[in-house]
Amino acid sequence: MPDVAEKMVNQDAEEMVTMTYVEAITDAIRVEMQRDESVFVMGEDVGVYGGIFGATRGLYAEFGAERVRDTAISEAIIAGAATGAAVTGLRPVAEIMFIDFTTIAMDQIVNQAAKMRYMFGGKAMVPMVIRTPTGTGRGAAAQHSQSLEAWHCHVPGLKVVMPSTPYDAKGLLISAIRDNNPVIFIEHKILYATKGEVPRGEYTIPLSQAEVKREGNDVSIIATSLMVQRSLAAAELLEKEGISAGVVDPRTLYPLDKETLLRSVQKTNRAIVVHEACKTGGFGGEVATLIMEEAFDYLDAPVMRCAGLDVPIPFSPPLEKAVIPDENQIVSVVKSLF
Amino acid sequence: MPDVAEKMVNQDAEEMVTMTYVEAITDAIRVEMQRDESVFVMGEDVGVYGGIFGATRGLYAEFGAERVRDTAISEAIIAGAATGAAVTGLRPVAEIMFIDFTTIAMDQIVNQAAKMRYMFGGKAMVPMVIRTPTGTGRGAAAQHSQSLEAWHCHVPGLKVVMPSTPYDAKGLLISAIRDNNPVIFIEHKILYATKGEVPRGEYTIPLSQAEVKREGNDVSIIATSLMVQRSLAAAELLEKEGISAGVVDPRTLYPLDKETLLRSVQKTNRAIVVHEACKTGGFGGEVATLIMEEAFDYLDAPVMRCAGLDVPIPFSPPLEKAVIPDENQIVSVVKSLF
Amino acid sequence: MKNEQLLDMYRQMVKIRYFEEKIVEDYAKALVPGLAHLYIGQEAVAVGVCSALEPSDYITSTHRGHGHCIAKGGELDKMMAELFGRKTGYCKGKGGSMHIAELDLGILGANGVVGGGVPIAVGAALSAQMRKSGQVAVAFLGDGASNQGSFHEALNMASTWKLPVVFVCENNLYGISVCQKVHQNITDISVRATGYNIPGLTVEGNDILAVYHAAAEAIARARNGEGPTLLECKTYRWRGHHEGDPNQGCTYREREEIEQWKEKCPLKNLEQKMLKQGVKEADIEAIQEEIQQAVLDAVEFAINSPFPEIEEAQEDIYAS
Amino acid sequence: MKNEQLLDMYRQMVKIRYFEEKIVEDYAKALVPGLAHLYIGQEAVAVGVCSALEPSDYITSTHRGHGHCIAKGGELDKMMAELFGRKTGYCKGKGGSMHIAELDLGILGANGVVGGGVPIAVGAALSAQMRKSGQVAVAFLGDGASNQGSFHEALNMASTWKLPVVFVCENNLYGISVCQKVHQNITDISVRATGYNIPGLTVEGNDILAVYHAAAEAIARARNGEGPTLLECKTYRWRGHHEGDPNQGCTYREREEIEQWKEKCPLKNLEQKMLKQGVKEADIEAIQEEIQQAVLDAVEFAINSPFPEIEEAQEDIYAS
Ligand SMILES: Cc1ncc(C[n+]2csc(CCOP(=O)(O)OP(=O)(O)O)c2C)c(N)n1
Ligand SMILES: Cc1ncc(C[n+]2csc(CCOP(=O)(O)OP(=O)(O)O)c2C)c(N)n1
Ligand SMILES: [Mg+2]
Ligand SMILES: [Mg+2]
Repeated sequence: MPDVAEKMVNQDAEEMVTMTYVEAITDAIRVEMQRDESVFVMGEDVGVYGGIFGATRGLYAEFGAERVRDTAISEAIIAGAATGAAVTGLRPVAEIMFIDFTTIAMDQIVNQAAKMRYMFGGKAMVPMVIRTPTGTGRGAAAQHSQSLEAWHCHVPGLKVVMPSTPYDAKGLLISAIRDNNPVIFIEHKILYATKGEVPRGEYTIPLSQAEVKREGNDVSIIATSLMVQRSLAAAELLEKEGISAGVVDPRTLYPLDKETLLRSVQKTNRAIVVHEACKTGGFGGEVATLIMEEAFDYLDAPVMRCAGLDVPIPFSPPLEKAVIPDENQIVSVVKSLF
Repeated sequence: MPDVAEKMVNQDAEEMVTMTYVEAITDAIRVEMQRDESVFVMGEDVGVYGGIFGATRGLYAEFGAERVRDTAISEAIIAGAATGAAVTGLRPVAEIMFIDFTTIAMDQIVNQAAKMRYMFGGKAMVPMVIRTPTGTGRGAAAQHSQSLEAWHCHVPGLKVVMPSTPYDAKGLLISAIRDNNPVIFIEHKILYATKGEVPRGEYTIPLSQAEVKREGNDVSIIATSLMVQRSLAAAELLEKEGISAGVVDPRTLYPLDKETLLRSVQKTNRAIVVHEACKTGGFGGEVATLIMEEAFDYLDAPVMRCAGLDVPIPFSPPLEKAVIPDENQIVSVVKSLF
Repeated sequence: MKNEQLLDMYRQMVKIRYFEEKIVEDYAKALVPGLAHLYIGQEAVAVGVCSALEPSDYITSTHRGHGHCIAKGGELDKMMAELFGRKTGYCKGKGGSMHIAELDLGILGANGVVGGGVPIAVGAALSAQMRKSGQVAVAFLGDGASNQGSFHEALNMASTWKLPVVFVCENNLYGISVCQKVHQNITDISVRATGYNIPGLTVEGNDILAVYHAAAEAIARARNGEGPTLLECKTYRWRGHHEGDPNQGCTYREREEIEQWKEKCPLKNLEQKMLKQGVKEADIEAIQEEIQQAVLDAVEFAINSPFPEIEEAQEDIYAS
Repeated sequence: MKNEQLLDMYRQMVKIRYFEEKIVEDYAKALVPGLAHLYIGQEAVAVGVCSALEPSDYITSTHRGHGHCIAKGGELDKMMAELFGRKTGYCKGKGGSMHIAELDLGILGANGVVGGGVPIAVGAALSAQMRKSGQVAVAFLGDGASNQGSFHEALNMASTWKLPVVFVCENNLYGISVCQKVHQNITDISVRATGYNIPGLTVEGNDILAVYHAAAEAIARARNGEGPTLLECKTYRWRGHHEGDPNQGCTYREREEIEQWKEKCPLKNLEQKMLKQGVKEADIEAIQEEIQQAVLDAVEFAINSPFPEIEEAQEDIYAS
């Protein structure tokens, strides 16, 4: 846990409470809706139902149907209306129920929201957040389990955030809501139930700031989302074998905090990148290349990737489990560097 | 030009004719429509108009409205209907007028067409081609000039082809049409008018086979689409400065022919990747990382990227020109390796 | 309609009902991984429509697809095995509940994307038209799906090209928790046909004969080259949106409403009609017993089937 | 309507007409890079609608957006400079013809994506409703755009939430080369309103008063909280789809058809009405001369403006 006091903007926030990752998300939205009446929520089943994963639970009761808006199943207009609302003074926090369905909204996200400011010569502000769950682990098969963050990280004008802990989720989401740009906020289904200490009230974690989740001297494991947790577990295993592994979580994938990543690699001289998305075309290639481009002379071994297999996500549980990295795979990729 | 005779499947094909890249594309479609009546064309303005860039010119007159189908402006159903037609026995060649508008069709391309075979346990075949123009150079601004191939290269089940010459365009498109999988066939607007020698009649170039466009000893330039031509020009300039640069064109970006790329790098010990798409999250990171992972010990310098700036494409011609690589930029990235 | 035919339709409905009731149990026992969206209460739609189709005709289905697949000829064993994630399932365990498909039966897939199957049905209809095969395609979709852009584009293309496709909208009044009046400002979804100049009609979706006759007419029109129809069937799902939705969805709807719809049970409705027409009660009971056993056998089959081998995860991505 | 008001509307139409005619010339001289989709022939729609709007109201426009932007108050100098790719243009040269925007005038952007602006107008209307600002949003779109999924989703949301938005569909009978009956099986696009239970009406789009009155009514309804309207205006584009489309699009349409529509010139139409109502010919001519000069001045301004500096390519991506 980083130095909390440093980031406080509010006295309330000094008190820590235990909450789940999904509760932390709800809490972030609540805090911002209380603070700023231009913030509102829209999406499928975000109202009475509280969101399919419970991320907006209680908000409808507290803020009413006007500010917690159930939409039709129409992902393109969710993103498009959010864009229109954002550019005219509101701060929508839209939910797309699974990241797989951002495919339906890509025109509005990529061609409209992300580019509006630039195309208009710097005149527009598009302060909106699209929250969306990612990843495998629920037996939801090929159309409900993808990890598509690499696409969003290839779109100038967007910001892409992927928190790995309840603490980060809340602090980053508050920052995302306050940010004046479109932010894709990617939550992991399996992390929703994980618990952690989270400050009560407001606090922010700056976007585009990576965090060293664990110090290490021999190798840097750069990991995102659920893979941060698995990498920490792998680091424990490696420790037993005498390898001191650091774990770095970019938290914001785009624009990326290169410095923190490079600093770690310059210390350890070895790195791997771990993500759940298919290896080919994933975020790992970007990070590995950046490290090569900017720290080649520090490298004692190639930067390797430990990532999802290049397959659609299979339904059957043993297959689903097999196609994404676990602790042991991370350990073995790390060992291959030595 | 590779050994043509080797690839001939038809006597006709031995005769070479000069044609433009766009004519080569039309010719490939024509050849396949004549050969196989399950092949048909659909898209916006592909009929009487012959396609906004002329790629289907003459086909309507030859094959009629039944097999050269003008659609409404509805990219999602273009891709979706192509998918449904493909899985039930036809071979659609669909046009999406600009790659920017594949954003509207991503659900059908990514969640349906690409995954159908896998989700159905290997039962379906989805033989379809989506042809789509890419890139800058026409002053068409941020929503008509993107290079989005990296997205498609992150989707198992798709194949992604990007030809750089008329010869390749025709041979690869015939292969794409005969392939039993969904293929995204990405054509460059600026290449359309370029000319080259192309065999008359049928011939195929296998998918997933890279080609060395120029041999070189000191550095491998791995480039795609329009950037192949610019890299060849850069190689000429480098030659004058005593650097022997090879140019390798993957042609099919996904699944990628790693071997040819690696063979080149193992010979030259230095490589750069050149593409027009934004650098961050682009295809270059994938290739650079692959080389590092599999040929680290051969590398005398980091694999560097020379790519589009991380910006939406600006309208004003001087800016548009400035945001993507030209010969001189390629030369200077190459020189930075020495 | 002849007794025989009624009993056939009844058998299909019972198959769906019992299959789904078994899933309720097995899901609770954690035998069925992932999501299971059950079709209980809507059986008359799938069976009414599919009874009017030829075996070679196509359907595209939805996330709530078990009923459609069974009605189009899906075998309980392979369905159950698929739901259990086993190698013997329709998709070798790779698809699961939301992706059951069998091209030989014309089942072009259940679909995890709301509205995702509709364009595919249009493409299949285009293919049938171009191949002059005489086949018809049916796209099943929900009230929620009728708000997707894909629905609009599909109807427009089908109408413009006079494609042999029938859009069957099962209006069960909710898309997950969102009731119809919150997601659209119309009552009869069939009015949307007007925007494409095609016939649109609404029928009582729990009355299998009403569904059958309307579907048969629309299918005949499609087969005759007269183009598409939008057929809305008013119905209701008895269970929650998916197993795991607390209290059968009573966080967002009244228990009373559910009870009222249970009164309109599509199976009971047909039973009564059959009895009136002189079908023997014993014949009805025989079917029930037969299917009860078939479902147990299916579970047996599924449970005794192996999971796929890990290596299979990397197969079936590309056709050669 | 008073003479003054008619002359004001006329002035706006002339502005558009002369501006566009100048682009024809300048495009041919390669002074205008990229794509230019001209609005000649459709002026009565933009001006009729925008004359019924308040300055603080919003519009979203299309690829064929010059007319809408001028009608909503866009200045010729900055428009021309933008088309020429100059730093002094509305978007500093970064947007060009298809992305002209000026938030202070309520212009939320021309749009390069067919159907792309419609959801944005709905979002702006939602924002107006939530902020209780009393603003109305107008989404301009073409007949071709009415087949996009985004159109359907936009109408559905606007209707369900009773948003203050008017969808103005300019039916000019073609989407590029594809004529209406090839892209949709309806004649009056306004029938699509039925699917959302909102008012839909069709007016003669070359008669500015017809457009104005219909728009004013729809806008008033929107402002009163009575929800959206779909207003179809039948019109025609005189030029090719874009400058560069050979022979003004005579590869896919008859020259005769174009000539017939030129007879229905929206400017002539208003001139005749004004003369009948006693407006002096001299007043009309004065406007023509005034605008002729203004357009020349705009070209002068544009041509004398610098291109942006290369470094600017990397600015304006993110707001801080
Ligand atoms: C594109 C998309 N958006 C959201 C979802 C999540 N989802 C699954 S089913 C469902 C409701 C569908 O409602 P309806 O079409 O009425 O079908 P029903 O469940 O009532 O049978 C939703 C929102 C999805 N699967 N796909
Ligand atoms: C999503 C998308 N598809 C295709 C295009 C290419 N395109 C530009 S304008 C146009 C025709 C639009 O027709 P319509 O909406 O009737 O407007 P009009 O040009 O007649 O004013 C097309 C197909 C585009 N810009 N965006
Ligand atoms: Mg429903
Ligand atoms: Mg038009």
